[in-house]
Amino acid sequence: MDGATTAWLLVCSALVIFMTPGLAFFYSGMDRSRNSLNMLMMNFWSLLVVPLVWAVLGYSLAFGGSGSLLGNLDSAFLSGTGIGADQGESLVWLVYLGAFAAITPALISGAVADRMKFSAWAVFVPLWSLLVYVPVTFWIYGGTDADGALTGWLATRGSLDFAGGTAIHVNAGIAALAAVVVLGRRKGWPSEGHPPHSMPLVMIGTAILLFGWFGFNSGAGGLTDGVAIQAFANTFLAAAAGGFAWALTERVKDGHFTNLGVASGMVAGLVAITPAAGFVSGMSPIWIGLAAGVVCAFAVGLKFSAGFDDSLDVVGVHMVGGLVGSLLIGLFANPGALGDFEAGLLNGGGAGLLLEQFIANAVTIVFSFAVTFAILKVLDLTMGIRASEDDELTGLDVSQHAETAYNLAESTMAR
Amino acid sequence: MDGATTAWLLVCSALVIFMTPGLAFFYSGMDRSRNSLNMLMMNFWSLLVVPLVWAVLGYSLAFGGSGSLLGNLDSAFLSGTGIGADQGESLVWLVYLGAFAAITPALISGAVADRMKFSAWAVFVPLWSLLVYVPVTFWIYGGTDADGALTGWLATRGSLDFAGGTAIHVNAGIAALAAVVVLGRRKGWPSEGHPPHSMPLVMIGTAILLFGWFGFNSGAGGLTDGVAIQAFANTFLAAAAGGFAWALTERVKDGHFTNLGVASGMVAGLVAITPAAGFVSGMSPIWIGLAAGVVCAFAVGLKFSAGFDDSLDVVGVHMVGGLVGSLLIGLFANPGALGDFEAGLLNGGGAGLLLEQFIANAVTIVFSFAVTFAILKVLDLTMGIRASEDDELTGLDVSQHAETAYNLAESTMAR
Amino acid sequence: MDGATTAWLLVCSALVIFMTPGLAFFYSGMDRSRNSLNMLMMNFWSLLVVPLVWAVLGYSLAFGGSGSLLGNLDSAFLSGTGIGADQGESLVWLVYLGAFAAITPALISGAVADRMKFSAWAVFVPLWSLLVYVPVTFWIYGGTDADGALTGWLATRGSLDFAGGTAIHVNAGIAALAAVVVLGRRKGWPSEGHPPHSMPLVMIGTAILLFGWFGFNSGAGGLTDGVAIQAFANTFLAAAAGGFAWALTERVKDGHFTNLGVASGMVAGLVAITPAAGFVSGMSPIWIGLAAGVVCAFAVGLKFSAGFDDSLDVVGVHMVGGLVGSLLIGLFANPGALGDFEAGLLNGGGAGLLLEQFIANAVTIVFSFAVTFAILKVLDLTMGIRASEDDELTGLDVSQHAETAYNLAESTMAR
Amino acid sequence: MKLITAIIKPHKLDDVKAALKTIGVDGMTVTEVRGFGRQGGHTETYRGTEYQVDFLPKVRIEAVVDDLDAGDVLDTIVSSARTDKIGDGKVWVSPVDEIVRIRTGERGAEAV
Amino acid sequence: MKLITAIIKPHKLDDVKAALKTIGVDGMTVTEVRGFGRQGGHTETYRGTEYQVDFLPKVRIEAVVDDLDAGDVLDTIVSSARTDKIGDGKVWVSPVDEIVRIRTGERGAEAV
Amino acid sequence: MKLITAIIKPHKLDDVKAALKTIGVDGMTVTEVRGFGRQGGHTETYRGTEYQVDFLPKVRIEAVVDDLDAGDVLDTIVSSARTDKIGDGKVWVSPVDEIVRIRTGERGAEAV
Ligand SMILES: Nc1ncnc2c1ncn2[C@@H]1O[C@H](COP(=O)(O)OP(=O)(O)O)[C@@H](O)[C@H]1O
Ligand SMILES: Nc1ncnc2c1ncn2[C@@H]1O[C@H](COP(=O)(O)OP(=O)(O)O)[C@@H](O)[C@H]1O
Ligand SMILES: Nc1ncnc2c1ncn2[C@@H]1O[C@H](COP(=O)(O)OP(=O)(O)O)[C@@H](O)[C@H]1O
Repeated sequence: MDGATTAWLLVCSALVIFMTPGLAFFYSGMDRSRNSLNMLMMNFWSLLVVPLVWAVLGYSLAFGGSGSLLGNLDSAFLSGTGIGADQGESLVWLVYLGAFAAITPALISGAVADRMKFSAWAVFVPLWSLLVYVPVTFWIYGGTDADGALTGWLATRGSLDFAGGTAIHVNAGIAALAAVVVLGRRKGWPSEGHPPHSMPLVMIGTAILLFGWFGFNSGAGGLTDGVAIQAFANTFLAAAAGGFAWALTERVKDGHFTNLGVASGMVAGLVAITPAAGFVSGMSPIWIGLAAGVVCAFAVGLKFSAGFDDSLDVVGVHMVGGLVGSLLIGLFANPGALGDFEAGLLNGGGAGLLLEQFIANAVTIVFSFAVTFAILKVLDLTMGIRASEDDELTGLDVSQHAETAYNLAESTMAR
Repeated sequence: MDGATTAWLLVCSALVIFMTPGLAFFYSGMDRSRNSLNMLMMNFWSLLVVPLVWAVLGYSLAFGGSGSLLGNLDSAFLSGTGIGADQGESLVWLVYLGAFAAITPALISGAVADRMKFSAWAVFVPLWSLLVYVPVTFWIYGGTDADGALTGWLATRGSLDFAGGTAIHVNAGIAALAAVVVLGRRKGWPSEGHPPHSMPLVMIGTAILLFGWFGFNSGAGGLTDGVAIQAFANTFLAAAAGGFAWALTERVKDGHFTNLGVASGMVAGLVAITPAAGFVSGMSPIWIGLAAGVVCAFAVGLKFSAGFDDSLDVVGVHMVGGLVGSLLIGLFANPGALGDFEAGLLNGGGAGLLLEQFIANAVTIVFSFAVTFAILKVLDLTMGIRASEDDELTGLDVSQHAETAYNLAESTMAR
Repeated sequence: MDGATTAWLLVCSALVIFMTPGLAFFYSGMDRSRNSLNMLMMNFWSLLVVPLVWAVLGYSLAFGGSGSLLGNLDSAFLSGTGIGADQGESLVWLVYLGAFAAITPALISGAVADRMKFSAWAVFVPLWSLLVYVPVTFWIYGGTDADGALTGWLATRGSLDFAGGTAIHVNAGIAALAAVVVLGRRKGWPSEGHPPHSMPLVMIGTAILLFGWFGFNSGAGGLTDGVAIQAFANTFLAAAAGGFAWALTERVKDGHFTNLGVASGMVAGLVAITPAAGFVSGMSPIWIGLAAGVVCAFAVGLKFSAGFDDSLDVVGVHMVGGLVGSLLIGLFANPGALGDFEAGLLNGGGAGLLLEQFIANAVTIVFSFAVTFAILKVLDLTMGIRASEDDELTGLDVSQHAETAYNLAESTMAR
Repeated sequence: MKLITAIIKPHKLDDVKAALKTIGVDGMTVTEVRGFGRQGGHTETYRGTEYQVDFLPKVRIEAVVDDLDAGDVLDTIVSSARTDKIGDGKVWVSPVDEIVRIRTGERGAEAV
Repeated sequence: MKLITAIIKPHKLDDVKAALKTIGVDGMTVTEVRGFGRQGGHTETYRGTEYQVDFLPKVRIEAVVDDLDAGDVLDTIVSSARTDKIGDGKVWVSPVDEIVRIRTGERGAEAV
Repeated sequence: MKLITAIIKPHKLDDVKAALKTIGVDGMTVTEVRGFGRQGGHTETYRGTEYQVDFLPKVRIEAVVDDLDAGDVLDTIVSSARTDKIGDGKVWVSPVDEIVRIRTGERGAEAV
């Protein structure tokens, strides 16, 4: 690995690692004050526990060997990685991909806000990482045969996922739905309002997410070449288009341009471009971003009719946004300069790619929903996953963490 | 473009993109709570709408062709850029320069705080970008002839502007003044006080600005060479010197070292070094930073005698700071190792460079003031640019965006 | 210096520069509201004044020449650095190391929270930087002989310190203790409680620290090679392990997983891996992180029995964490692929390295304590270092800086 | 005129407001307060140091009403704020000599 | 002694304070409160969900004054807080049995 | 019943609370307020512009107590809140007609 690639992948790793705190602020700001630390903690927890699980087991299972369903344990406990083995070439990937692994379960936390026992979350994260994230990742990105081609079964079928639209966003989005189904609604939802407790915190989170996302999408190609540039540009334009489209949709629908709309739309655009970033070019990222912004702005309203208390709209933004982007690859994929893959419908390809995109997402949705549901049911029967009514009312910050977010009072009264 | 340059320009692009949210926090923290989201939104809006306008029209008009006054439409709608065209070489510049384009109108928002209709701002930003930013940029950085030399008329005359002291800071600063003239004062200004609602938010913004500014100044040379290093070091030292000088000035003048003074001084130092970053070396950045810190600390007081309600001192910091740095190039410019350009007075050059610096800034000031004034007058006559008195009193967050920044109350009363 | 190395060191410099504001937020959030700006300011001050002192004197004294105790003045006032001298090769190091120099005195600020006169701090920072930081740095990293080997006396003895465990964390940690001894306790400590005024601000600081620390540890090798990758990975894993261990320790000890525990543990893990980052591999960073998390979680309690009001636990986190990491090098050091140095006990080395680690830290502790104590005593006798009782009660924000952190009230009452 | 002051649990504010509207109380002023009482508080822990938090979030409602309505208002608050759990709060009634509506200068019953 | 309690618009606080100072009221205590009344509130929208915000920011002023001054103080507040727009607020007067200045233990008129 | 209202310095809240507990006051409600008085304020400076901050942070305590206890409570607050420095605050006593404990509906002395 040459110096430029090394530097680039390390910088991208740092950027992706920065995203999980960014997500924490994005979600925490949207939450009510009395649960805002619990929200932060659910995200930071993922950034602590997943890298350890990943180093010890996850990476090896998600990428090792040449099977089609799951990796092996050859690199477990970091064996055969590190500077001694190959001058760090596999280690930099372990880290970069570990940062992706860390943020994925964190995404789910937005759906279970305000009512999940923290101890249950603490156990859920490593379990979900190993039982859901690792296999799906293997199917899409894992295994290498003698010629260096991927051997995971979805990859070999021919679906495309540049930086984790399916493996990360759709996967976490549908898991969020499963969690909501098992966990039930918050007391007082939907009658009681849950306005964001700190919009500036939401915007700080958004800024960090946007910034980090460049490492997420642009590093995923693994080289410092034109693909990295194109992926970066696509990310920039899709974020802008997503934010613009959501804001405009809200202006028409509800009468105002809102900050939360801008933030949500940027994230929706970023989610949607994630699977497509290295496969499309020209004006395509703008169309993808606009589509995601509009579709997700409507999708977040569905939870009310469906009766699912997906508190911070993980399904509406991440699953829906991920699907929008992943399926639009079937239209916009533009091989040639970007690499050797199937073309999308609008670039002279057939419907084959669209079908494969559909299959990959459908498989992920079914698998992730089922296993997430099972994990949470088992946890519920064993340790219980829902905070007591009293704890929910008092707020999870005090009841789960014995902390309060803000103590602004001059006196010794806590605030 | 080699791997190192690609990686470097992408990282610098991400840094510059991060700056617009940084500016949003810097300004929003200084604003009163009830307008703080409007301030955030004005900045984020610029980060959404400018990249789209830039991709579609702006970049091509600001850089294309080989004219002296304006570019052409050859690259409009991203045509001829992207990986297919030149392995991303022009695309990375489109993105990097697009991030500069996005922050420039955002700078103006600080001047119009608390009283501008958001719908008017929403329209103003793309208009200003195309009608003011694009031409000025072309004059200074645009056009290339067959030998690769710049053809914009100010560039060919010989003025220097490394990363946008004139094109960005003076330009936005004088536009801010025009906006204040058209928009008028806030109700109750200056008798009523407007202390910052959240100094920590100001400092978060400052930190992000400082961090991102390294990409702004250090990437502007386009190479990973000694110039990039020198520009980086100059940025670091000028920021420190600016903050130090402003803080000390305030200590002497008003009796205290203040956080806002430090933040403002760092920004003033950064603004001043922007045009000079790749043209000076040795102790010069320290002198430039010190000068900017002292001069701007006094300049921000002038609005009271002049009667202009430049709410967050865009003129006093960006126009004045930009002028300080731009004119000091005429003294400190130090060609040789840094490149082939006119030397400053103190380095054995004549007064010619100083004169050109003066001309470039004067031209920018006259043009930008006039066109900004015209745009706003037209908007005022057509859609109206000033929020109603009631909306101003209620606060723009609620009246323009139907949101409040903080809901810290335990009850359902909004806060 | 090739393009990749240039880009890498510049990016790492920006990351390390970003850390001082990060530290400011980390500390300020933990402080009470009425002193939170003073805390921010103590840190930002360090970021202003140290780079200037560093450029003018510090760098030359800390690295120049080939002595064993102190450098020379050859590069004072930036002479012989800069693009003209060597294409920026020494300048990039001056900047990168200047960012380290800036954060070190800032670390001490956490110990003196709520009671130190700002004017005294303003003078203390440059003094401490020159009289303590510069010599210790020279002993460990300074001087180069004709063959390019280090000549500082601790370096030549054979102790290891990759990125500043001893030179920065132990050094600042023990200085913090000296400061507490001279300054005395806060009024009302320990009976009166001092809960963090804004945990979200603490977590924002933590996120920035974590992000920046990758530049701190991973750039310290100076190359974009396998060592950089290994150091990066070690940093990632130790941070996770530290946060995990501290959180778990608190869960067992006090009954809850806390956000502050996670934040503190991540920092403890980062501190501990700092000296070791480029010397260990495999699972070692995880063991180091776990050890630091547990040990520091207990260490922070000692101040109560010892009666030292180390307000934000600088000793318990930075000195103790630095010692843990520095001494564990004696066990885990793993030469070979990582370079040519003594092996640790567990990797077939003798106790020699452990002894040298012990000596280097002991020397640093004695020297830093003594000189810091002397500086503060002299300042106390001349200008006074403790804020008046009234100022302490009113809060340092208003009394030292004439500012308040939050003005959330709708009325003109300050908040 | 009487001033009715109520200290209630924050999440009951909407119910109380709605109930008061039903019986014709058109104005009130509320404050975020902290209450100390039998309900007890909770502890918080920061880096191993325990903090006893005795003061819990409550909402204070003030409404000036006609002498004749005072009893009704009192009863309405009591019934709508009640959760039957400790910490539900108090309501008290105190005399008011005069009240003026600032906008119009109206006094007494017309001002509330 | 009388306690004057006023609910006013936040941006009128400076005017009221100045007016009270002019007539010799040297002390008062103010609180950020939220008011519900005829003025109505506004709606906020987050991701398409509407929130009705009925409580508007107000400032509550309390001043204990001599019986004889009560009328004057009342009138001064009314005139200085008035904007003639809905939501200007209320002022009311209630009886106080006793007041003590903590620092000195002075009681009654000397304590205010 | 009497309502005791005290305005004190924020850092004295713990002492006052402890003192009141000692004499059997089991409930009170506190509010963060801002006080204007002889103590004067301070100035703040932002970018060279001075702001006069006249309102200083205070804490307001309310406790409804039995008529017979009122004197005691008053004295206890005065002695425990005193620092002998300007700005210590005030305590006043006003009449209360009736008080109800929401949870139980108890009235009068049993409700406090
Ligand atoms: N004597 C009192 N005076 C004023 N407020 C009181 C008094 N006693 C209780 N309160 C308020 O009522 C709240 C509830 O009281 P508490 O004793 O906890 O429960 P309950 O109302 O069920 O008896 C307290 O938090 C406090 O705000
Ligand atoms: N009966 C009342 N008791 C206490 N406060 C009241 C009462 N009625 C109104 N207020 C307060 O006065 C404010 C203004 O009242 P509102 O009815 O909106 O307008 P106006 O004062 O112009 O009649 C309210 O927001 C509320 O804080
Ligand atoms: N007449 C008053 N009515 C209500 N509150 C008052 C009055 N006078 C003073 N206060 C409150 O008491 C506080 C202290 O008063 P001040 O005059 O500063 O000092 P002191 O209590 O020592 O005389 C003020 O900040 C204010 O909150």
